[in-house]
Amino acid sequence: MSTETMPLAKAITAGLRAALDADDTVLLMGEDIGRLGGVFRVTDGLQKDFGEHRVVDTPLAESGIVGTAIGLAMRGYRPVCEIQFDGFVFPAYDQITTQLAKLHNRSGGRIQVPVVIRIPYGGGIGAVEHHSESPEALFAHTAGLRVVSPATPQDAYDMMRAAIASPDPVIFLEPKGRYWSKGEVDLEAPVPTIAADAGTPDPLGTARVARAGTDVTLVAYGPTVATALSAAEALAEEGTSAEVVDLRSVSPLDVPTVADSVRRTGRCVVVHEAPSFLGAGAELAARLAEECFYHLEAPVLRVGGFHAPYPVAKLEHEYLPSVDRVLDAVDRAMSH
Amino acid sequence: MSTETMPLAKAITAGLRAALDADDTVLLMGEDIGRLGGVFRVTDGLQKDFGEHRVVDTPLAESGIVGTAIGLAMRGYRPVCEIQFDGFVFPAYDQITTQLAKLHNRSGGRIQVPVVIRIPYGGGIGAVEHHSESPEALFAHTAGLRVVSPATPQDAYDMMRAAIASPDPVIFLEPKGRYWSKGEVDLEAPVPTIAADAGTPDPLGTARVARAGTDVTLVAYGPTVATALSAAEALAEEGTSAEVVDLRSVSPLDVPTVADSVRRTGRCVVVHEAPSFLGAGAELAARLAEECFYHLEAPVLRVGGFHAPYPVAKLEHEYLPSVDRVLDAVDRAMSH
Amino acid sequence: MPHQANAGSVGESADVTPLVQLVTPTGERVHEPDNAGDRPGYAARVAHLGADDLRAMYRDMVLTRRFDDEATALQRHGELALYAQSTGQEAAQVGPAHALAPQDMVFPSYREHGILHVRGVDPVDRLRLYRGQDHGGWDPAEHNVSLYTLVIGSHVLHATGYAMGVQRDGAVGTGDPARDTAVVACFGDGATSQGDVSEALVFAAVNDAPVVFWCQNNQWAISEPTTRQSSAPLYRRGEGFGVPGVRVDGNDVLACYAVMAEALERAHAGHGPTFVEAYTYRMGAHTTSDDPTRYRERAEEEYWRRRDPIERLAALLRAEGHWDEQWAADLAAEADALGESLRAGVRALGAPETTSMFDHVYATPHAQVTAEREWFETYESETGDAAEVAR
Amino acid sequence: MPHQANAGSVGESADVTPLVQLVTPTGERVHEPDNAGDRPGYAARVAHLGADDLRAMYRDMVLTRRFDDEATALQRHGELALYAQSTGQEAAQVGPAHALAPQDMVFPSYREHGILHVRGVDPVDRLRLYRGQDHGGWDPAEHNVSLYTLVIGSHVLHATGYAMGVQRDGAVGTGDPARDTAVVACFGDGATSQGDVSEALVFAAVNDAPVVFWCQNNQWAISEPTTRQSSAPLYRRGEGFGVPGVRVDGNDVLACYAVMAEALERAHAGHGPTFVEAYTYRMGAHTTSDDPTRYRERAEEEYWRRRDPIERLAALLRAEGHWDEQWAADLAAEADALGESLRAGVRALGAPETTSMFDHVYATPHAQVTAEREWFETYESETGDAAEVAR
Ligand SMILES: Cc1ncc(C[n+]2csc(CCOP(=O)(O)OP(=O)(O)O)c2C)c(N)n1
Ligand SMILES: Cc1ncc(C[n+]2csc(CCOP(=O)(O)OP(=O)(O)O)c2C)c(N)n1
Ligand SMILES: [Mg+2]
Ligand SMILES: [Mg+2]
Repeated sequence: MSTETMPLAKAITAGLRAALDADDTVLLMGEDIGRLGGVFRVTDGLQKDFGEHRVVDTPLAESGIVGTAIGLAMRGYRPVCEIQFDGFVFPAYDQITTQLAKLHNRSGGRIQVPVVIRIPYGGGIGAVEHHSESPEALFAHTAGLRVVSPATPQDAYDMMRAAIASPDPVIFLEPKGRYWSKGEVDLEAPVPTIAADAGTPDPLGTARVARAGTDVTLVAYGPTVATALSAAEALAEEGTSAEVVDLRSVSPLDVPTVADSVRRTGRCVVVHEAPSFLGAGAELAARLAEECFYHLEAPVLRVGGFHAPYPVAKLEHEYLPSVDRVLDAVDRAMSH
Repeated sequence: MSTETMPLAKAITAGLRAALDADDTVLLMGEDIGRLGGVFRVTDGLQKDFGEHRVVDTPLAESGIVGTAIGLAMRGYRPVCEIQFDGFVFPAYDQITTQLAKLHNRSGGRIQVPVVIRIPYGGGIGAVEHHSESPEALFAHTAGLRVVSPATPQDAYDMMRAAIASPDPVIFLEPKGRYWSKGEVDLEAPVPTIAADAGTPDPLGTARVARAGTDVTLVAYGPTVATALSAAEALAEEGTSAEVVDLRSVSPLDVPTVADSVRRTGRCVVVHEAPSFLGAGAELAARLAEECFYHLEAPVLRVGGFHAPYPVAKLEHEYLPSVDRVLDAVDRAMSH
Repeated sequence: MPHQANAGSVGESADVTPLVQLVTPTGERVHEPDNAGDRPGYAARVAHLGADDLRAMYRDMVLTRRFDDEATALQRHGELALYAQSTGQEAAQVGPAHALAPQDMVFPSYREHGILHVRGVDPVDRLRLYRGQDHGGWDPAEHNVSLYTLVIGSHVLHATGYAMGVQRDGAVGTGDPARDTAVVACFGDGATSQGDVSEALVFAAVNDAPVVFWCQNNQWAISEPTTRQSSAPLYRRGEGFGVPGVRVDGNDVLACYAVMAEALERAHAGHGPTFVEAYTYRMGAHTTSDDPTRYRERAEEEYWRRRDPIERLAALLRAEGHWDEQWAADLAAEADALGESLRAGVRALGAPETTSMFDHVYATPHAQVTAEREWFETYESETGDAAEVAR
Repeated sequence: MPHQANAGSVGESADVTPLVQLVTPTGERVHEPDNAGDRPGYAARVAHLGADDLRAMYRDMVLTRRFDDEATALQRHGELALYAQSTGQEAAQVGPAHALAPQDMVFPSYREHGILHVRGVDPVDRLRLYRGQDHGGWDPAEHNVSLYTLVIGSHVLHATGYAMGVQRDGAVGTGDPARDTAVVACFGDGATSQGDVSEALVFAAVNDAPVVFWCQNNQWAISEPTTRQSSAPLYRRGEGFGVPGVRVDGNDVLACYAVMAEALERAHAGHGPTFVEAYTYRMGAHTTSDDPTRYRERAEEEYWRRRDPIERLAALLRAEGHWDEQWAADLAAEADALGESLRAGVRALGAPETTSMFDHVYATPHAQVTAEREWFETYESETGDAAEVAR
């Protein structure tokens, strides 16, 4: 096992490169992904190495990007589309919701549309409007899409390759605020496959216990996993043992893994940047109440964004779930 | 008080007519709403009476409809847009999500965009793909939009006039499967205004107890209110007293009214046609757990659509929440 | 209708409506001059079509019309939920379909029954969607025809992307007629307003994608006349994107064949996309749910009834001595047989399995679907056939 | 750059790139022949502009450039989160802005600092968004300038809808210069690919809406050259929708003034929309976050630096004897003063109230916002200034 230390963004680059290397039908499309290497440089160097026909600078039209990617997929290609920022995915929303998500079903399984939509998402980078949003719930509610977000460089590498290998479309949310946080990556790791059973090493469909604990379960994914881990650290100092579950996937949700943890801890706080109102935390709260009704010592609490447009950069740290807000929620859960 | 019996669709027509009469800045726009009167005839006769400049047949482009409506609103008009069917709103999703929902906030309150988006929604009419969907969660998650659905002709009439009078954009979901169910309408009723407090007669922001009961709370809105009422009827025969709450609004959710009911009944089943996964029922379940943790005898259960594309017409009654599925959920709640 | 060759040239003023026509409404041939360039003119492109070819086209148009009539009747009898007729547009569908190579891929909207017929898609399969039985109905790979697309305009981008895939496969410009592949996107006049269609023109043009934008201007988008969609003639829509355009008489099957043949030639050779406006008329209602008396004049319908594309081809066959009464009688019998087998086939389609709504939501296991399917199966087995439960 | 009058006429072949130009890069006047029609030619439209007018334009261009430089410096010093320069595009912004009537409404993108300057939007307010202080920054009604729009193309539909409102107000075609109102939608070459921009052309054309589509082709959309967006010259984009187009030398402030004046005249008179491609160059980076050395050649930048629009107007002023050293010195001092007040003003902007993120989410009470705001206020008061908490 040869591991390398690299930032999460570069692990994604490595995943893309590995997929381009392994399979000629893989191609990347998006705005400014060629010579520029993308505004976050995630595709840096790939056009030079794989050519303009496999790393394609597209016209400035997100519906066109996803719509033509669907057509390419119908012809046998595996397009990976980059949406430049979260807030710019909505022009493609119709193609994603009514076409990409449904074509496999519409065709009675005859058509597969293995399209990956990469979206640098989430806040904390001091950006202007539309550059910091977390739209996962808006995709996960629609059947036919997988919606995932990695929290570590290794998962970023593994999940990107798994997403590209997946016959189903994948909304791949890249926690841009964590692009530069580093971790070990085993570049020789096999491409994970999607499995029918929980408990298998399938990062597109199963959660991961990121830290074991006994008193409260913190559930997070993507950018908030680090927040939850920091909170767990702080809680440990106060003598509270928090288990941290990294969901990795919002659709499907690995409820068994979370429920298993909550049955042991009796308390749960879900942390995501997206607004709490109708967010993934709501679904998890509803499911956990169903699955662990008699184990819950307190209601599942949510720490998320507010029901307001993502605020100006000067206020984003008030809006985002902070370690302190997680601790506050844990306090409330513990004192129930 | 002069009431008339009319189907829900005609109550909407009456609401549109009243608003066009009362305010010259009101205008209707959409595909086929003029001479044809809309595919459901909801705008029947209105172009004849108010002219082509106030009842506008638009080009076939939903983003264009909503985008130009925003511009008209910025110029002082109050456009009411018709989207022909639920499944065709998605080309306008970007304009709704990034523009309509956010302009008031973006401008620091200087711009108002009083646009109403009428969407005949929901299933049960034996239609082909894209003609039976329930996209409310996809709008309610976004701050800046009000998302409502009337269940009775009187509410349809009142809520339509209130929506047009509202300075905020409103996604107005018309339960097309109930278009032809009749009820009394008081055409002289005053236009309701949006209020800060629960308990006021504000149908855009408050729920309505449609039937009083003591053993279990059934929560519904739009097309499923009738389903819930039928279920309550059947339960009464079995000796179970169900309270039915008609939410009317999905954003905001009138949690106090529902919580008040659940504190009395201890059990709750939420019924909507939209997929349960990340649907409005999830939010309600999460909130009720927070608000009524010690009153709940059973988890809040959900009866909704499945995590699958809306099926072919021949199967839609398997997919839709039926009275039987509601009864089944009540059974499970009661036996907890 | 004036004939004018070289219809798409940029030099024409917007007020003229040049129209490629090879057969007049009364069945006379139009012998246009050859194009100025080095490519053959439109008349030359149909010169090789003999009596059998013309009769084959006629047959396909008649069978398409019969399919329409039968499907409409099936809807009236409650066997279909809905149906969208192609009546009046048979020339604009059968003509281009005859020009296609087998490997060419077609992306229809929901009204291209003539194209689906010529491509060989099973008639019963073509009605599964309209019956509320299936969201699709056939295997796109079998006849190189994609599925109906109901969200207006979406599939025009798919066609363009597919064509970009064709380019990457090296299946254009090889000169091998069995290999060079074109893609056809079918859509209506109303669809031209959708952003997706314009974006498809952008992507097709900058990529020189081998796609033909086949726009049937049947003059109505449900109740809205084309003047509500565009103030310029539609064949010009592509020019400002870099996609040349041509307007063809959509009720003239030979002209449609010729114009499509030219567009395919360009595509196959790797010279890029073409936008064709086939100027025709929707003789029937938008769908079986529609009532056109609310929005259009009977006189207009009458005018076009006299320009029926099937009668025009019959007139040509007669004028050129290709009409044969025995053949005509055989064709009528064949149409009857089609009607009968269609009726029987549609009626024989049972209802799908209830659990099939969980099929193919994903190609791989998905916990939410698995859990809900399991719940449903238990629920169904416990409550009996849930389909019987009234709402 | 060859001058060619009547640039937008349909008769031109796509290969020629006709360009309205009234001043050559070296500062000589171009006296184009009058248009063939009954409307005045472009040169005639600037004939009334005297020395003071030209100097006013020059002043606005210089102050816009200075604003750019100062804002860029502020970003480098951490006072702004981001900034998008207009450097190189001053003529394409100041020229059209000078042609506007006060009641005309402008919908900018995020780079129209020259237009905002001429319209009188406060310089500090123009940087609130870039500071991360405000999503907007000024009152659109005050100077008839809408807010920046960051989602490419969206506002082009808003402008079109606004123009449809102007029509309904009866504020076109009255002949009253204080009443007739036009709307200007500003966007870039990249934006032309967005479906929304095409849909705006559809809506504007079928409604004869009084809107001018002012497309600044600065030849780059971040790292992508215009050839990735269109294979036809952009000024032709509107033709197939029924919107006439014209290409103007975007570095020639007089030509931009004249072309805008003509388009406004059409709009004011109720004759409908015009599409203008102002052919110019983005001399700087896309934004302060961008690094153009990764994707374009220094030689290209050099070429355009020699075509600086400010120097062109300076050359004209000199050639025509309007240059005055005292005036030039005063202007330099004014620019310095602008820079100073901008620096001070931006630095003086405090951070917004933390609870302001809940303001104006709705104009009416909304239970979810109310509840969350209350929670936040309690939380903040209990934990002290949450802003200090590190993430
Ligand atoms: C995005 C979308 N909006 C609205 C509709 C409803 N609708 C179905 S067909 C139609 C008219 C289409 O007209 P046209 O493109 O001319 O095709 P035609 O039906 O005439 O063949 C409309 C508005 C739809 N299917 N999709
Ligand atoms: C819908 C959308 N997609 C992507 C972006 C990211 N983006 C910001 S500016 C830009 C390029 C715009 O180019 P152009 O329209 O030519 O305007 P310019 O910046 O050159 O003035 C892109 C891709 C965006 N803002 N909105
Ligand atoms: Mg049509
Ligand atoms: Mg540009």
